[in-house]
Amino acid sequence: MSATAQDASINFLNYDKSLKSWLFTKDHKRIGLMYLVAVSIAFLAGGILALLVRLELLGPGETIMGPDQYNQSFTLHAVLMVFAFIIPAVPAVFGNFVLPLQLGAKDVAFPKLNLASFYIYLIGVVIAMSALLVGRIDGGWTFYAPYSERVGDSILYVTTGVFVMGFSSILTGLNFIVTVHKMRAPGLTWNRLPLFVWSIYATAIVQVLATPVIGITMVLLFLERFLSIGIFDPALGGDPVLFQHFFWFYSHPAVYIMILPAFGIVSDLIGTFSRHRVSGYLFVALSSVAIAFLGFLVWGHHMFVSGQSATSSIVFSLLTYLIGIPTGVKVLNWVTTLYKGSISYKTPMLYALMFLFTFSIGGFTGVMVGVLGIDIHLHDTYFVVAHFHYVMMGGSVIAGLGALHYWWPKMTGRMYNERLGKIAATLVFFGFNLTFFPQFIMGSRGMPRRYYDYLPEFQQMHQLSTYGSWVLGVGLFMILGYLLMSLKTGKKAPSNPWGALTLEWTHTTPLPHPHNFTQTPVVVRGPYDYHLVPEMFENAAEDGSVKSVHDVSQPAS
Amino acid sequence: MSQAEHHIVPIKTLTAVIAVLGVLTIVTVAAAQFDLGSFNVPIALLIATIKASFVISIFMGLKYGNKTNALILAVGLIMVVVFVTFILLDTEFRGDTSATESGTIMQSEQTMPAAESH
Amino acid sequence: MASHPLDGHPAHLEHHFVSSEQQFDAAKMGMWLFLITEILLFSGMFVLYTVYRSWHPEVFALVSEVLDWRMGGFNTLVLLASSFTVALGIHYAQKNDNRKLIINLVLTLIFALIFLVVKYFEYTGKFAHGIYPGAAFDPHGIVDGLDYAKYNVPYAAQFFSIYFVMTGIHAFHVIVGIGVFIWITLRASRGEFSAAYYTPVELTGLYWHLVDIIWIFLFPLLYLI
Amino acid sequence: MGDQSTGWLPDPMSTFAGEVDTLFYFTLYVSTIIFVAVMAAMVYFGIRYRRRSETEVPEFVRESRILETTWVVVPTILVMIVFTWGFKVFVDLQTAPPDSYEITVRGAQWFWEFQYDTGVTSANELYVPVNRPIKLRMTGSDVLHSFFIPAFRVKMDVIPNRYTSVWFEAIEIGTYQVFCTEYCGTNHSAMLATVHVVSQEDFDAWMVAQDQDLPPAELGERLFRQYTCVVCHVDTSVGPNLAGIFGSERELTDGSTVIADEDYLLESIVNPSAKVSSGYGLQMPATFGTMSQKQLDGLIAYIKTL
Repeated sequence: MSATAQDASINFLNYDKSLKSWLFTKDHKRIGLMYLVAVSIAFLAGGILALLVRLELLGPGETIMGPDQYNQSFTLHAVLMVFAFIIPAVPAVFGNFVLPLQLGAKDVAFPKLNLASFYIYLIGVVIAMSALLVGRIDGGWTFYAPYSERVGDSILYVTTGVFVMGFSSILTGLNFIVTVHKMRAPGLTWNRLPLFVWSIYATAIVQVLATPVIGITMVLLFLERFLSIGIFDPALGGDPVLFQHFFWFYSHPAVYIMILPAFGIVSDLIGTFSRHRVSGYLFVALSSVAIAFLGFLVWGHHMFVSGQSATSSIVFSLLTYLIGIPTGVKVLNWVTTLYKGSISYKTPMLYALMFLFTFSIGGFTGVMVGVLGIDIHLHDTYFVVAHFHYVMMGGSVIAGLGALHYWWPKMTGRMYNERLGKIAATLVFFGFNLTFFPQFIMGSRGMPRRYYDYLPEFQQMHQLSTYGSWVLGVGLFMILGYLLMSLKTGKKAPSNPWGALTLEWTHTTPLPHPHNFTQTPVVVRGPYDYHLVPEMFENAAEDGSVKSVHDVSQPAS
Repeated sequence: MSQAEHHIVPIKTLTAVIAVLGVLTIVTVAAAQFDLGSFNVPIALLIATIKASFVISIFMGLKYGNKTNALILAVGLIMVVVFVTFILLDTEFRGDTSATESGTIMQSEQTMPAAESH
Repeated sequence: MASHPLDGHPAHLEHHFVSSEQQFDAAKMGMWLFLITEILLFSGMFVLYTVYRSWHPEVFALVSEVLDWRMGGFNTLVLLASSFTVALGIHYAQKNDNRKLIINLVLTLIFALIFLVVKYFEYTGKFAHGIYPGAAFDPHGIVDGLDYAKYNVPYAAQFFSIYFVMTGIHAFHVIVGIGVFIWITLRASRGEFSAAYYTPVELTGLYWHLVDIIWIFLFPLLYLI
Repeated sequence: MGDQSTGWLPDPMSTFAGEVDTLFYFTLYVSTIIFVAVMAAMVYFGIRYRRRSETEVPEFVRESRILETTWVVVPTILVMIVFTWGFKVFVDLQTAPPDSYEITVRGAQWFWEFQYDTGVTSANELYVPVNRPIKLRMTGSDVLHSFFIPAFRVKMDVIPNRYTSVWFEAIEIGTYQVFCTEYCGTNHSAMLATVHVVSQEDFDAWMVAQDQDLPPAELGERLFRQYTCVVCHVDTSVGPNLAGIFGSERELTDGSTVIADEDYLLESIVNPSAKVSSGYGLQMPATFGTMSQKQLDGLIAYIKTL
């Protein structure tokens, strides 16, 4: 190593342990970790609400709460999970932590903006949640006019909060796009980018292009509530369907903000744990960007029974299939990556394979609800609830858990207990499917969503679903437990525990301070070209960890 | 490379552009004094677009700068077109099947007070 | 290892960039991305305008005559002039002429303020005759021989809602622009900018031109047709 | 109820429900076959190519063009079939036959009101003749609702200030469930109605019976049930329990008291926000003001008997 007088024991976690050094840090790694804490709290709160909602639905009529509490609980669950958890989760946590590392950059392009967007996010969450002190918020996360305009002044706080969180999302996306364009290490050409980078890049495009529209929508809703401007409210001559167009112009692409990063994670995990080049690399990479754009053309498939014209329903339905094909082909590419690979079943890989199962179900049922004739029957039933939980939870959250287990050693410098990890993954898998699969069945039998009470014929399915939520809850709490425990008792992580080839694994764990790389790395091959570096694995340890590329041989510059 | 190598737009060009913009503003006001029927809107929009392109290419320097920024702008504008077009696909075609009726109840009551009697 | 202040990096260059050029390009690209978010934000209102206009063309044609094209036209010229002075300012910054940079920045500020003053008189003139956005819309009184009561037709309120929201959010952008220009002018007066580093002036200029472009479209759509 | 089923979908009870179901099952089964095949491949590869030694590095596998083309082309053909089919079903669902019998529907928080061509109205009980196309012309009076009959596979949002519609032709006599599927507030899940599909003769007889004069209290009892007053005022405590309310002294939210006489009851039905009982929020919508004087008299007469 060159002129570096860097002390190996000084790393980004311990160079300054004061609270102030964390709160004012411009280091993307520390910001990533702060996001991790924040979104985990949001996930915990949203998750507890979900358990309460499921508990209430154990039997028809009042079980633990009345209709108003129930309506507020599911609304709060949705607002927290969508805006405060899943949209910032993967891009802001793993995007922040991993993206500059995988690019071989010292930081994101605008570190100050990065810190600012973290605080803007926090402020947004606080504003949105202060609605609870003012009055009720119900009606779901979609805020459909005119109901949302009649609920009360609390809508002021929720819309402002969502507007502010949207601003944070825009700044993060903007930062990442510029980072990918301008901060790549020498030799890291576009076709050598890890697929996680490609997917975060595609996500960032959606964040920048879609989020401003939810901003103006929230402003208009706000003005409508306080100045009665009569744009959306039919009582004043407005058109409520127009609100739905505005809302879904953002919120459908937002679904891709949630799922695209998951595609990147799964690509990286499957590549790493099968030591194989991801099949159809170029297709998987470019289709992420294509999906990001196509995602803007299909929002009307949420509105087949909204009273929009049949012409637009037909166009939106047709375009919906355009986006289904590349998504399906990605799944096939991941499965063929396994072919003739060397597959290791570490916890992150279990989540990747679980993702293929649950996300495929979410995808296929997505095709079903995209079919015009069928969607008329399925719209706003539990079938749709089950579908988007299979995509959001079965897709994004499961992939996010995979990412958390995968990068945990790099983030904290500690290994978690592998056995507990596998047990928890199994619980999550069975709990998840038990919770949501019965919802497909009751939905297709006609059980509407957002129902506090239900007919006795649906009780059996609701009970199964509630039991499933308990198993899922146990699995998730177990993960929280052993990850926190690993911080104290976990064994020290080697620098490359999984034998991965991307740049974040080329250095010590935890990463050094002040710079990510003691030397600017020079990239000479693709992110999954295992067959080009067999020497790296000659002395692999029993647990699969290898000396990092960096330690073995310094790439020629 | 230092920033001194950035393209410096000559004052002559800047002055010419502001003169053109001023003239076009007068033209658009003048055109609006005549009723051109269905051409009113397209002409106003055409002149506004020409004005905007001058500002973007010269004042904002997109003509001289990096192509990526032009691409970013183009993508943004395409999204605006998508937004407008797809919403018009709904709002202009309501009533295309019997499941939706075009127009509001308020409107039909104003224009045809007798319409409710059927 | 790239330890920064030692190897001749200029003061304005942040540690994680390799060169001034990389930093300038990154900042400019970031600004363009921000500008398209602004365009999409305004596009929501243009969509509303398009939809409501296509539903009620005769109402829009009738009530738009309430807006005074002389005031709107004057403001258009004022904003165009301010765009011109910003472009001149950058020209002089690139030529290391700090004094002329400051003069042009101050001129821009003055134009921006004139724009707001005109806007203020427009708004108060409308409010005086009950022309408010939305439910409070109640036109009355006689101006220049026109009886405003005749504008009290259905969906006229929607036109003025759209008018006030569009011009209001635009005016908000002008106010933000004035704030930023004051800050930039102060920095310029401390001699912080030169041909080697004028990124903040460039970025503010880009923002200001966009505010101008939005108005270039608002003016004919609201006042003229 | 006729809409019981042990399969995925309720039994099809309208002319086009069978068509929707065929499409649903086609999509479901094709999806299942592909899903199972992909998962089987995943499991097989997962076992066959599990890592045997930490030092092994697999060889590079060249991608197969034929395979890649196949899995783009085949799904594209499949989804185009499904799209075209769904499009056809959709147009059928959207286009009511011109000779349909038209009924006007009003959705309000939280009941459905049906008005027939004879001027007869009913709430939460829709009577329709079997084997005859019915077109429901729908509008709302407050917020969005959505009218959903699972057994007929029809659903459409109900929007204030606009008309939307659904049509269906029931093929079997029976009673079927109606749900509101667009969130509309506290009692969204209680905004249910029943479709009674009866023979043409029974339908005509029912229509005649509606015009007969009932004693006020009996009419009131029926309305009390139909307009779901019972949900808030008897079953749950969303509103004050009305048993014995007549003649009692009520404390209001502003601290004053009032005797619950006929005028007070009438005012509270027509304009619920005027005098709200203390301890209750203003949950009751002002949608009952459209009732006729006869109906209101009936309701008050019934409340007096509680």
